[in-house]
Amino acid sequence: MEQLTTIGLNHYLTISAFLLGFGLFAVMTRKNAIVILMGVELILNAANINFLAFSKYNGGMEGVMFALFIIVIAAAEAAIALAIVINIFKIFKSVDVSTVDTMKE
Amino acid sequence: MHSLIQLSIVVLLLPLLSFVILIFFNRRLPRRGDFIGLGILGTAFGISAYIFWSVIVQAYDPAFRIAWDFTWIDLGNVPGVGPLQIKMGVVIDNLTAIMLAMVTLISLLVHLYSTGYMAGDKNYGRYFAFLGIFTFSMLGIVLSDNLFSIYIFWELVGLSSYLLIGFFFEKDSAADAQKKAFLANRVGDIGMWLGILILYSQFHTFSFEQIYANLAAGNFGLSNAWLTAAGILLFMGCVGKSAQFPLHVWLPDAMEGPTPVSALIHAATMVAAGVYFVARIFIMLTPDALHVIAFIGACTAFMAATIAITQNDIKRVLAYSTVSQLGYMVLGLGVGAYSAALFHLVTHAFFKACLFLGSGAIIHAMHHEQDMRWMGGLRKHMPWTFATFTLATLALAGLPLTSGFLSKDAILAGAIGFAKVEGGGIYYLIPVLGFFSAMLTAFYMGRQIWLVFFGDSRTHLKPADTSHQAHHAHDTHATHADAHHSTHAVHEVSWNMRAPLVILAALSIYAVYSPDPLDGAKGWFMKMIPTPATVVGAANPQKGALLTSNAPLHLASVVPSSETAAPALAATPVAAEHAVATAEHGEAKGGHIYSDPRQAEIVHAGHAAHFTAIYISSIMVALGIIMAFVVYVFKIIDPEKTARLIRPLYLFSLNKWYWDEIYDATVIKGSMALAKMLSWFDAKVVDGMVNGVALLVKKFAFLNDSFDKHVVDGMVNFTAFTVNTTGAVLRKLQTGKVQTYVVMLLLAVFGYFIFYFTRLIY
Amino acid sequence: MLSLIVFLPIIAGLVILAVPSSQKQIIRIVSLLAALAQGVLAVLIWKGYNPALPGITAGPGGSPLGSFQFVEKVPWISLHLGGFGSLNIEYFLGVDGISVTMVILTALVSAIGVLSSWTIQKQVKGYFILYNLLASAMMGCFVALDFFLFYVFWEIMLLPMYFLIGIWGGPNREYAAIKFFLYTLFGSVFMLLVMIALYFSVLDPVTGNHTFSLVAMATQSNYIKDAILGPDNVMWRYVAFIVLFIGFAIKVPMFPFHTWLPDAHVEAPTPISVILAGVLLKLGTYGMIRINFPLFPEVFHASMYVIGIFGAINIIYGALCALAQQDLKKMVAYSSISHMGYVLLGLSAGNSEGMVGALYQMFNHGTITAMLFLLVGVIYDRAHTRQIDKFGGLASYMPVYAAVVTVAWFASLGLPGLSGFISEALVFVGAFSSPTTRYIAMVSVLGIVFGAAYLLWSLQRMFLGTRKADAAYDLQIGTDGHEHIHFHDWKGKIDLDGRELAMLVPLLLITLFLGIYPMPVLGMLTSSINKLVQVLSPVVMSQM
Amino acid sequence: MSNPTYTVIFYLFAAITVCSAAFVVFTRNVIYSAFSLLFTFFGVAALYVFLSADFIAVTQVVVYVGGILVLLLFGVMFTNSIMNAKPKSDVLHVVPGTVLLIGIIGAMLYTFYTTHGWMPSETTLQGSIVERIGFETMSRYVLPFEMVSILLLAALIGAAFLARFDKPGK
Repeated sequence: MEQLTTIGLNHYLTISAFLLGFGLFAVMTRKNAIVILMGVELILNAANINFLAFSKYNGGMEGVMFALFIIVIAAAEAAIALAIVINIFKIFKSVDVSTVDTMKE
Repeated sequence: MHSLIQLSIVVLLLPLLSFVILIFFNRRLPRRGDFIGLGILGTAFGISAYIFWSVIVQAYDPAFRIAWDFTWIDLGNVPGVGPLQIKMGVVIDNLTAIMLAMVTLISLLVHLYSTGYMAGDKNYGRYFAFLGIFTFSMLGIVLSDNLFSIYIFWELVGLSSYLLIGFFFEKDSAADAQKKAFLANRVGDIGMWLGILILYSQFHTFSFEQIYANLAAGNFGLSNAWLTAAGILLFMGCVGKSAQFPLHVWLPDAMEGPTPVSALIHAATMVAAGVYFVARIFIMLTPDALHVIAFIGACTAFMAATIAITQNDIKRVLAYSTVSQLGYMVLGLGVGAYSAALFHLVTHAFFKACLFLGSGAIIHAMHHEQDMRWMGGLRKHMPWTFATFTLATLALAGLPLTSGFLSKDAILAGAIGFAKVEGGGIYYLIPVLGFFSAMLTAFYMGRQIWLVFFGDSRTHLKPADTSHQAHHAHDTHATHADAHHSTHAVHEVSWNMRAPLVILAALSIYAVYSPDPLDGAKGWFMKMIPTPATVVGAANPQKGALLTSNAPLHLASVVPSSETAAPALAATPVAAEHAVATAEHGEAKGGHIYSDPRQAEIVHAGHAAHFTAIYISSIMVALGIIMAFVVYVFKIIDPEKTARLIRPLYLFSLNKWYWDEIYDATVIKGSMALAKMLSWFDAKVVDGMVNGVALLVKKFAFLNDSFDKHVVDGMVNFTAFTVNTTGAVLRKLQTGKVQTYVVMLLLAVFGYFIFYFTRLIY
Repeated sequence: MLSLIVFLPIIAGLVILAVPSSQKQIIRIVSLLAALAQGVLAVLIWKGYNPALPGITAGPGGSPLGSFQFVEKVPWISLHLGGFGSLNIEYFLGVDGISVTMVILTALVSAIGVLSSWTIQKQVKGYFILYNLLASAMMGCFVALDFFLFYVFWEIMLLPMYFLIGIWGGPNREYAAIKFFLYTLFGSVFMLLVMIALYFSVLDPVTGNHTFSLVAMATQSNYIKDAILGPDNVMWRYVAFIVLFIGFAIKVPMFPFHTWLPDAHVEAPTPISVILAGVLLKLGTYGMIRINFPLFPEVFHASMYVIGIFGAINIIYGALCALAQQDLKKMVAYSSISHMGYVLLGLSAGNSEGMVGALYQMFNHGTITAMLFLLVGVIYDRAHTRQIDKFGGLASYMPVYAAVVTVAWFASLGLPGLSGFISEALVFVGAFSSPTTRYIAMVSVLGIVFGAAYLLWSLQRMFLGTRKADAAYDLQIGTDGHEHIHFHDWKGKIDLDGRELAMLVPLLLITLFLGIYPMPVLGMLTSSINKLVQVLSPVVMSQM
Repeated sequence: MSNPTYTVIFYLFAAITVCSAAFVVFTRNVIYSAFSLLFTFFGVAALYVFLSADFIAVTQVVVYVGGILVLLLFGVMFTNSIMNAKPKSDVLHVVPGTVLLIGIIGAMLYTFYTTHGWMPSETTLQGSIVERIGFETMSRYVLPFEMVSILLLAALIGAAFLARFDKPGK
């Protein structure tokens, strides 16, 4: 019970593990490119939680700074990814990634 | 630097300046710049005359010699030799001074003459440029103080001769002749070059002075045979340039060049360069080498004379007579009549130049007819030419009161003396051939004078079709085509062509050279150019000792023939020592002192034979002239019939002893065949070998290939098959969908998790 | 400085890479600028060169400084190979008298070559990139003092040459290119073996490591006594010398390894012929002087006789083959063989005169033969044939061309006043002064006559006389009433045009100037050659 | 830290985060997903506050909610017309996906709860860290900071370039 009531590192890690798992699941199973992107965002958030949690319980600033940069990069990534998605849509008339398999040839 | 040296360098460079100006700018100058060439040569002659005057006339010193040199190539501190430099330099001595004046004078006259003769030619300016470079090269030979620069100018003379012979290069015969001249000269030059190399390899210097000093000191490291070989090889340069047997063949063909060029180059100066060169190296020639030279000279004199009697082309007769006279000079040097040979060189230069220029005037007047058979009767039309031509002819034939008599007689006297000293026998062949040639000379020159100037004009007798005479030389001008043979009247040439004739003819009179019309040795020339002492005696102890044994006897009886009492050439310590020793002997007062006993003997014997020579040669010359009269004036003997009678001999002479044919069949055909063979060898055998190796490698490669195909490749194919099958299965996995790959990736990650934890647990 | 002069053309090549291939003029101008800059650098090197320093071997203390000049030495490749010890390759450049003349020659011929390449129309970009690569490699060969570096440049050179002949050549170009390539590769494979053997036999006196430095190799005391090429291993030293010599002899090219040369020349485009004859052939003899002789002086001394005989064969054989040729370019190619024979003969003399003559002959042959090939190119451009018999009487119609040809031809046959004479004369002086090669020199002088024969004969057939019936050109009466010459499809100037004169006149002036006053080149050579002769002399060797 | 209120609030936000994330993943409707993602981001932001990273939390809200989410919504609307009858998205690899989902989460949780080496140290971050972030950004992390700014610029241009409309006729 002590473990449940006293919020510690493992709690945050657990949440982040769930977010990561859901993110991966989205990336793996969804055909819609936008949902895949959302999954990626989830993964990134999971990583951020981890960074901040470790930072908190180690007393250093490194995790905080990393989290900050990750957010920035995530924003850039989202912009680029959406641009790509729009291009895919323009070319294939769909955001269904399973139709984007020209790499096979 | 001595002021005379400076002047001589100016004289040397002036014609070069003329060449440079004219070759580049002749088309932009008025009169194509001929006045530049003429003016420059005039200046050069003026300076040369001053040098001549101050060296010979004003203050004659038998040992006069000033030299100046500069480092041309510095090879640094050469291991085993020490500091080594190749120097270039200029030397002036008595002989140089005379030669300088002679060359520039004749060149000046030829320039003047050419302004008339070459007028209207399309390459008029270039002609004068070529004359300039020729004069430069010739002066270079004259002034050089070392073998290397002589060789350089020697080749340059060859080049200018090449350019001038081929001046009418559009004619195939001219192009052939120029090539032949250059190649024949080159053959001689490689001999000369080897001679130079022999000397250089021993002394590491090219300078005459140092070579002679070393030779006199006995520093020659090789055997005497090498020294003799060096002498003969150096003489080969002369054989080429002075057209001696067996390389004489180029000179008659060289008559393809413009006639004034023939006068300048192929009669007066360039061909004399060979003789001048032999004179320069005279003191290092061993007796054996001198014997070779004497025989070659005699052979040349005789052979050329026999050919000259049957030639019909006016210039060819003169060409062969030149070869013959050059033979005399070489003969003179060979027998040790040094002064006489050089004397003949000078006198011959003037009268032969006169003859060539005269023949040029005749050809010019006859509108480029060169065949004497179609001339005749020109005496009345061309009085100036006739007079000067005849005077020069008399000098050539060696009639008394002419310069030619003085010099030729001195040579023949020397030849008799030589034969006596050497002990007779085969050596008498040399004077005999000399006298016989003198007779032939008189005969063919008499023939020429008669055919050209006397009798009636035979222009109309010329066959209309002249194609069968294509091998005969004809000067061609741009105006040639519109000059029709017989319609134009023959006329005397203009003043600028006449003046040189007169000057040259005047220089053929005995009085210029000697007060005594019968003895050249009393003249200034032979007194001032005495025989120098040899330097090989010291290097040649056996022979020297042999001669020294009876030397005092002859030394004592050397005839005093000059007022000057000084050693001829005291350049070398040994020679000077000899000279002092002989001077102490006391009996040679007032005369030349010959440190070399052999030379002394020959000179002495030559003097003794002086009158013998005069008698014999006068008789021979008279015989020759009488024969010419008998045949051509009185027509007692019909030349045609005689020719038919001795047809083989006649043809032998007419075809120049078949030398051209012999060379063509052996040397030229041989070289070409060898070249063709080697070329074939190169393409088929050497290259064939290469290609054969390539083929072999190729064959081996094919063999390898079949092994490869069936064994190695079989294995490879099996592997490929396996891979192919596996691939066909596995490629199903490649869907092109990124998500599939993500799934697989994560499966792998998960698998690793499992693996890791299993490891951890167990 | 040296790095700059070596890599300048490569930089130009990179610049060209960025230029679109349609901009032909820009490509050409970039190449020309690089070549001119290289020339300027060569002049600077010439100005800054101190002729007193000898080179050849190391200076005081085993360092190249004080002996070589413009030295650049940095470690390049340093590999630890476990049991084999370590591999130390240096980027080591420097010049002495021998190389500095060649550097100048290379810069000169490269620039002339660029000008001559102006008429190349096919794939200009590729051509000039390869050309610049070639120029860099040639220059690198002459300044490399590390054997490995030398080998690298040597091999780099092959590749562009192969393509330049194989793509831009004549009708039979593939055959010629592959022949050239295989022949030279054959030689360099042996070179590689000897190089490695040398590496394991030599210690750098300064560092104590094995080294590829040619400077260290040139001092016999740096050899390990019992190593494969150490002084005790006489047989292997002979083998190494012979193998290395063959490698270089192929490049010279020496009889019987010469057959690639006429083919390559006939097929190669004019500028490549110029480079080939002007610079590449010199690499063979340069390699002998730089590597073969000073590394194995005692073997050289024992084989002087043989080298001399091969030199004589080259001289006479080449000249006679030239005499029989119908193709003008082939004739010039064989004349190259003949002239390179003089170099071999001079080297075989083993004395200063001969070696200075040989080096000077290398320089002069570079300039003169470049001129000859350019002149052949001029007439080939116009008439599209090189058959000597297809011409005749050209002197009347192309006077400037005829004059230049005459001077060039005479320079080639060794006329005094032109540079070829001095080098040939020095070669003969040297060869004759050495008792070993005296008789060989006596035979070789025949080459002078044969040389004159083929050159004058070709001159006569092409330029003198009148037009032949089956000539490669027609005669027309021009507007001024004179006869003019007309080539079938040649639109340009009949006589030499400005570009051709710009190529030929500098070479002519150099030939003339160096024929009258040779010291500017000889002065740079003498101290190095004297040092080399000292290194090679048996006296020094016996003190070893 | 056993403040019950604190604990309860933590669990509340943790639940919001995890549940909304699950909803994002499992709903078929893309628009629902997007809106659900909003809650996830808020939840995560709240968790950041718990982790004493208030500045990051604000950034999270501003960037993710204000930026990325809007962007995603635009993407959704742009590619799926609202009028479109089928705004749902299909799925694939459901079975391996589910297996892996459970597997990976399980493996991670297993790891977390069996590992003891990374238990918290004595010192923890306390109070506001805004000032420290500012200080760190301008000193130790100035180079990454600048690089990130350049990256952003590049991404901006790149995105604009990629997403631009081609002019008709080209």
